[in-house]
Amino acid sequence: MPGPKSAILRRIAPQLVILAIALLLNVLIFPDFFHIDFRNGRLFGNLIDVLNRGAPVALLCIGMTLVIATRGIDLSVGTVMAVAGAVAASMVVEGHGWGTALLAALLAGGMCGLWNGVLVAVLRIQPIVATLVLMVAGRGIAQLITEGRILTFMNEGLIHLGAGTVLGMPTPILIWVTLGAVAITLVRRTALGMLIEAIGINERSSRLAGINSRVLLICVYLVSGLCAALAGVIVAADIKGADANNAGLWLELDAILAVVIGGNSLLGGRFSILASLLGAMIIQSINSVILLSGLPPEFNLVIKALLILAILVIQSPRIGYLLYMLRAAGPQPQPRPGTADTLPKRKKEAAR
Amino acid sequence: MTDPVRPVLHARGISKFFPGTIALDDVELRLNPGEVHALLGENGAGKSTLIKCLTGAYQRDAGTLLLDGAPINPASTAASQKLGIGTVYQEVNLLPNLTVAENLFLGRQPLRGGFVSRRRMNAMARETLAGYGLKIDPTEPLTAYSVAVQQVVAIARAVDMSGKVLILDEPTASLDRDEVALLFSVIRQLKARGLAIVFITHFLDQVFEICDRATILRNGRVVGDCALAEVSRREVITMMLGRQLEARVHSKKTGTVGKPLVQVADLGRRGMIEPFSLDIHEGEVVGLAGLLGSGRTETANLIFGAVMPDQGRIRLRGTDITIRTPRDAVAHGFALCPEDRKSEGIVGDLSVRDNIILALQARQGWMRPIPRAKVTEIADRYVRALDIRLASLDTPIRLLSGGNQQKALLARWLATNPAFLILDEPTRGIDVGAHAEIIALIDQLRADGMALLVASSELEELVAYSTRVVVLRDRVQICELTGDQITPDTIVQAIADDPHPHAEPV
Amino acid sequence: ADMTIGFSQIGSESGWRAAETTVTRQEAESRGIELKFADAQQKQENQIKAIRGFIAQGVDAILLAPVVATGWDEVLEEAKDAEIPVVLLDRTVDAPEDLYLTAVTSDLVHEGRVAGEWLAEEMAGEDCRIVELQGTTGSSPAIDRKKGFEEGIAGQDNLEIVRSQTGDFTRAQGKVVMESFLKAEGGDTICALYAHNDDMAVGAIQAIKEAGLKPGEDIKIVAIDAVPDAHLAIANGEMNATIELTPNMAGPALDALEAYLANGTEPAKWIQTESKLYTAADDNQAVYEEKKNLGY
Amino acid sequence: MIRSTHLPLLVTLATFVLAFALCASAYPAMLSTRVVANLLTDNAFLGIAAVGMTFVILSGGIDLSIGSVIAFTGVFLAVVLRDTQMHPLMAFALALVIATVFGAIMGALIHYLEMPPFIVTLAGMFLARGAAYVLSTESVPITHEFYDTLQGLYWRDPSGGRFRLIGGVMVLTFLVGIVVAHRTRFGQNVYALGGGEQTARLMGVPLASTTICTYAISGGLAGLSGIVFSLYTSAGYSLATVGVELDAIAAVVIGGTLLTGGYGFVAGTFFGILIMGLIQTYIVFDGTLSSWWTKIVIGGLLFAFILLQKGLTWATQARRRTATGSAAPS
Ligand SMILES: Nc1ncnc2c1ncn2[C@@H]1O[C@H](COP(=O)(O)OP(=O)(O)OP(=O)(O)O)[C@@H](O)[C@H]1O
Ligand SMILES: Nc1ncnc2c1ncn2[C@@H]1O[C@H](COP(=O)(O)OP(=O)(O)OP(=O)(O)O)[C@@H](O)[C@H]1O
Ligand SMILES: [Mg+2]
Ligand SMILES: [Mg+2]
Repeated sequence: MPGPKSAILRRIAPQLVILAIALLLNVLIFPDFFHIDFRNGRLFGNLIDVLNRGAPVALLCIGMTLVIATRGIDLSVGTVMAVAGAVAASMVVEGHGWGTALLAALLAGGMCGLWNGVLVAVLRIQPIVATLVLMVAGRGIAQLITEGRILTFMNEGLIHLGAGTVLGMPTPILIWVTLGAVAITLVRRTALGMLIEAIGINERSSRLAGINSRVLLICVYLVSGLCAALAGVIVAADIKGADANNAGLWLELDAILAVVIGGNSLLGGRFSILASLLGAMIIQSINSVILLSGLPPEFNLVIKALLILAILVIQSPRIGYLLYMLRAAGPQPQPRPGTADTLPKRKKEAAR
Repeated sequence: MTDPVRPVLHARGISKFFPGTIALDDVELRLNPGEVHALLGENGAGKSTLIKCLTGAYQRDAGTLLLDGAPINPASTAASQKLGIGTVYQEVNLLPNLTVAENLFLGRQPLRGGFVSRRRMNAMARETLAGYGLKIDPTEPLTAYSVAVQQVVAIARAVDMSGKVLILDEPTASLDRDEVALLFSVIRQLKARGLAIVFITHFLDQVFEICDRATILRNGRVVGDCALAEVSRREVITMMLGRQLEARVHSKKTGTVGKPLVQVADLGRRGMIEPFSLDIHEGEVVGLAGLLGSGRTETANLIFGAVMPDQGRIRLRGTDITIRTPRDAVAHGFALCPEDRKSEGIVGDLSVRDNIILALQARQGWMRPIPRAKVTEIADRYVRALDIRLASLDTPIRLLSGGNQQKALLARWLATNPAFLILDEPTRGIDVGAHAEIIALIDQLRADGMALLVASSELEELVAYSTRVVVLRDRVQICELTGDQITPDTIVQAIADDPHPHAEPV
Repeated sequence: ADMTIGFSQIGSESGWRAAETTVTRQEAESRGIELKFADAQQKQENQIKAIRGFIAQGVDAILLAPVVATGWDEVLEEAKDAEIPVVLLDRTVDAPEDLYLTAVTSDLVHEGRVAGEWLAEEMAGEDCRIVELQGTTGSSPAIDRKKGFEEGIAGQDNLEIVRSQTGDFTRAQGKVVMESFLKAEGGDTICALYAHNDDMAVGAIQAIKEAGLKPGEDIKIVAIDAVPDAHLAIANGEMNATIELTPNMAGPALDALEAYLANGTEPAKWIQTESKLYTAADDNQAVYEEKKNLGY
Repeated sequence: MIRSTHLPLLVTLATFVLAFALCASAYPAMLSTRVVANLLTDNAFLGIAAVGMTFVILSGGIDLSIGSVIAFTGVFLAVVLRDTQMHPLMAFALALVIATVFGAIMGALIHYLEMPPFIVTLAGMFLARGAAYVLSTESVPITHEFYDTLQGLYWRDPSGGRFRLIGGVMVLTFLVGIVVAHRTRFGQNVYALGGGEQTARLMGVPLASTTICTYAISGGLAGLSGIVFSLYTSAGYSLATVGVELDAIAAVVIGGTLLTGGYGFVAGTFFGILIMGLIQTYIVFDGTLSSWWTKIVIGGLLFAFILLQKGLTWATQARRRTATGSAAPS
């Protein structure tokens, strides 16, 4: 039986390859891409930028991966970012410390997540619609807090979360890497991961097997809200101001995209947070290509769309199956335990 | 084999590989016109896979397919339907969101001026179903009816579409006697019309009753092709299993009936099941008998908390307990192996290992993960004990054959070491070998002091393991049989007092 | 109130826009006018719906801040039919002039030109590599301010725009894009930044600081809008110039309207607001104090 | 007897009537033909696109690209009419073909490569909008006498409301959509696909052609919607109709269609559109909401409608025999 280590490696191999290609594209456009130096007390270089700028999406996709694993989707994360940023900013502007502000922001994000969770798990509203409500209304709430302006602040502690460094390393990088590691450990060292997968694949069966699917569902949306809140605080801290109008705008789509590029199915079930995080970095590398290319901005979307399409086509299960068949071509394919996952999947059925 | 008649459908050298499995290996199947051909084999032998290869649901990896002597290559089920091959696949494969009539006529709706004529479609559906003794409203959604009704609709659809060949994959698994009899009379009519029929089932009685010839599969290979008049039951079983099936004398009801474990008083839910009371003792198997739709499944679901009762109470070992969700029930040591394994049992994309451990892990809570080594050990133990056929423990459970899925579900609940085990149709779709094993297992569990409640449509089976049988009719408990009263005849008698076996649904 | 006016606002996508809304409200209130406000969430179709709604309610006049120049003929005609005068705020439309009463706007191209001319003068013939932060791709301020700036620096061979990318009018994107400019071009080779609005410039200032350079000295910064934070930055020496886009479009608009409704005085078809240039020479701290409560 | 399957439709209808009555009691001016005419005209393009979206959602998919396709079509028409001598009708045909083919390609990717619709159409959304930018970032006005002729086609009722051609096109689209969904084999196949892809396949539904046609229809209707939008605004603008896909999804869902596919009605979407239009009209009539309260109120009303619908459905279902276990299909 293959060890868990090699299984993980096999799982994330496609993402690693794609990330390598995306970085290579960057190098082709800008040969100095990998150059990192120490400037002004901080690590300075394009690679650091990719890690740093990818932080919000990376944070979002931790929660989003879990939500998607339960067959849900959370469209409200971008808005929750705005709300959390606004809350944190208004707290420090009113003179509270950065710790209190951070807590308040997390509380706000948690409440948003809870609201989504209750709508989905208790009222049984379809996730996409349930979270659409907050996606629309939440930005209004954020603007209500900031009264529509960019609420600037000077609190060093809060700013440090977004624009500061620890030992030269930008804080956002440390935050998302740490949180990612914690999340991965939490779901894989406990039974949470499996239980979440179970309710994502077949909620009814899981409920009958004694899983508390309702609480678990609420929890994933809660986590998603918390992650979004943290991302919101980072984004606000980065520009020293809460921009309720634009913070996190359309970022939910990037987060979902990252999860999908991470090879996770939107139909729920098996998931990998690590792969999603790689997906986030892939997206950020693509953004970096666009910025470094120096092409006029009218081409941004076309380039992004084409690159994403290429990635998805490469990753499509059907292509994977074809490759598998090519490798296994021959009159008597050897039984290969554990590779059944490469089969084309049509999971829709399983969950009804 | 020099058959004088040319076979309607002739499959030669069919092979099908799945990653990790050789599902079919050089299989030959000859279907003569006007014959009912049984396809037999253990769970996982490859029966369903074979018919999927014949009808274009899977693409075969090798072999030729001749229809009336001409080679065919159906690329999809639609193509095979056009060629006159009608099929009922294992598990009901109809669409829950469409009405009965829409399901019946999907893809071949009566048209008027290019548009679907619903009026005519509904009228035709009513007429078709009446031929099967079903007086139901075809404009209702399919899900308004029980699995049995759905199965009949699926059969009616396939029959309607089969110009030359009709393939039935375990159509009788969820039917009761009357419906089976009806189905057989339909099959005989079709046979007289010269149709070739493939019939898959695990009920050997039915095989010998209706079939002319049989092809027997084992591990994806043909091990026998014979006229049923010329072989004995015993020989067929031996071919299927590759060994003799020890005739087990059911060491009936040894061990002692202990204290009452679960006492149900006036439990009921309006519109679903009338209030009922039931005591189940340790070391006792209570059988639930009744016609389809008599409320057995509802009874089980109510006790397990899968459906919230609106009245009544449950006592466990003399103390009142509240069960609002299956989770509460599991916490109290209850277990329920549900009837509909596809939508209520398996978690398709999880591995067999995870599926087996699921209930135990859910009871332990997420904080206390069961170590991987222990999980593997438990799963291994039950795979061996129940003889579950699989490529590896990491195989997603949806890739297992139907019978093996059922066994894995049984393993899930046995792993929780329940005090009270509810089994709803535990042997549905299970092969003869495993059937005997499961009955032996139920006996064993009872002798070890577990309390069991088993709902089953197979009376012989109920008689074999029940210490007491509760008979339901129209969602009301009508009587209880004990000791020597428990024979298939008395049960049938108790049920048969019902004047309207096919009552219209409310 | 004896007069009801409908105001179809684009949305609240920026601080400037919020300020415009605030000022309009204040102006209406001080004149005793009842203002029906409709936020269009950046969508033209919503603005059209709002105008039709105003017509159905029978308001006395309509203020419209059009999100885009085209596509108003039909609905303006309906307003004209219903004899409701329409005044355009901060942007004009491509419609026959008789369909609206007047337009109170600044000249976007002119703003860009002022910025370009300021930079040309500031550099005084020295070589300068300029990076540009554009507004949202496709929006008229982005297009016009780019055009104006290019006109402003036309004929100056020493000035060259080396990189131009969109920063979506936001602080966050301004910072991100500036970061990539600094890396792609090398911080010390960039001599000036032109941003289509102040928010992007403020974001870029932070990126420049993080790269260890001095904004305003190492890299000259000119932007448009003159929001309070820009004044603050100029006061701190981190920014060099900004061109004001006044949020008080409603004042002149309501003046014209009141005159028209009172005795039919036809106002000029275009009331241009001033595009004032602020540099370090002005008392930016004072302007900041004055502006900071306007809802920016 | 009321069919259980028609319940969501009736609930939506009831919700609309109730909501209209409430609005009219607050603002009597809303009870005019003018408002009705506005509802039809102003929501024409959204309604047309939502018909396509209904088909896609019924089949169990989703199409996020429609907003971008509408914008692209508009810019395409404007640029073609500006730069060439082509007659608008010819340009319309060309635009429809492009949009339909675009949808079909997405459908083919979804089917043959087994990629999730959400992501394929998301990429489609980027691509279409990107293509619009590449054609022109500036808003391009359309000045063609044929456009003036089309825009001049309206019926003016005495109170001043104008029932315009595009409103008629929307109503016609809905009627055709209803017939296609319920009276053709293709429509039935779409429902079947939404009910369960694997089962539908075993029952002989041609998955490939159904999937591709569904997305082609959605693309084509988005193209038609783009034409209507260009008539509505006499221009093509690459930044137009951002986020219209979400409005369309909301309308479809409010109209009682399940996002998981298989259950719902095209007619329901019509009332969904009207309800959304009503919300906006109400907000304009109110006129006191600030920008942020507008958003909060829209979200709140959306929630209220969903809840109302859920409640009505539950209440009616409770009286019927419930099947087993968990509440509603989610
Ligand atoms: N899609 C698949 N991928 C991988 N393995 C499969 C797949 N479908 C079936 N198998 C395997 O092929 C073998 C034959 O399965 P099949 O369903 O044909 O058995 P069966 O004879 O119909 O059994 P039963 O009586 O239980 O229905 C089994 O071992 C099963 O695990
Ligand atoms: N032959 C039939 N004709 C019409 N309706 C039926 C028929 N059989 C069942 N039903 C309906 O299906 C409902 C559910 O039956 P269900 O299958 O749960 O009962 P059951 O006693 O568990 O039978 P089984 O387990 O054998 O399917 C019944 O309440 C009844 O309304
Ligand atoms: Mg089978
Ligand atoms: Mg049952």
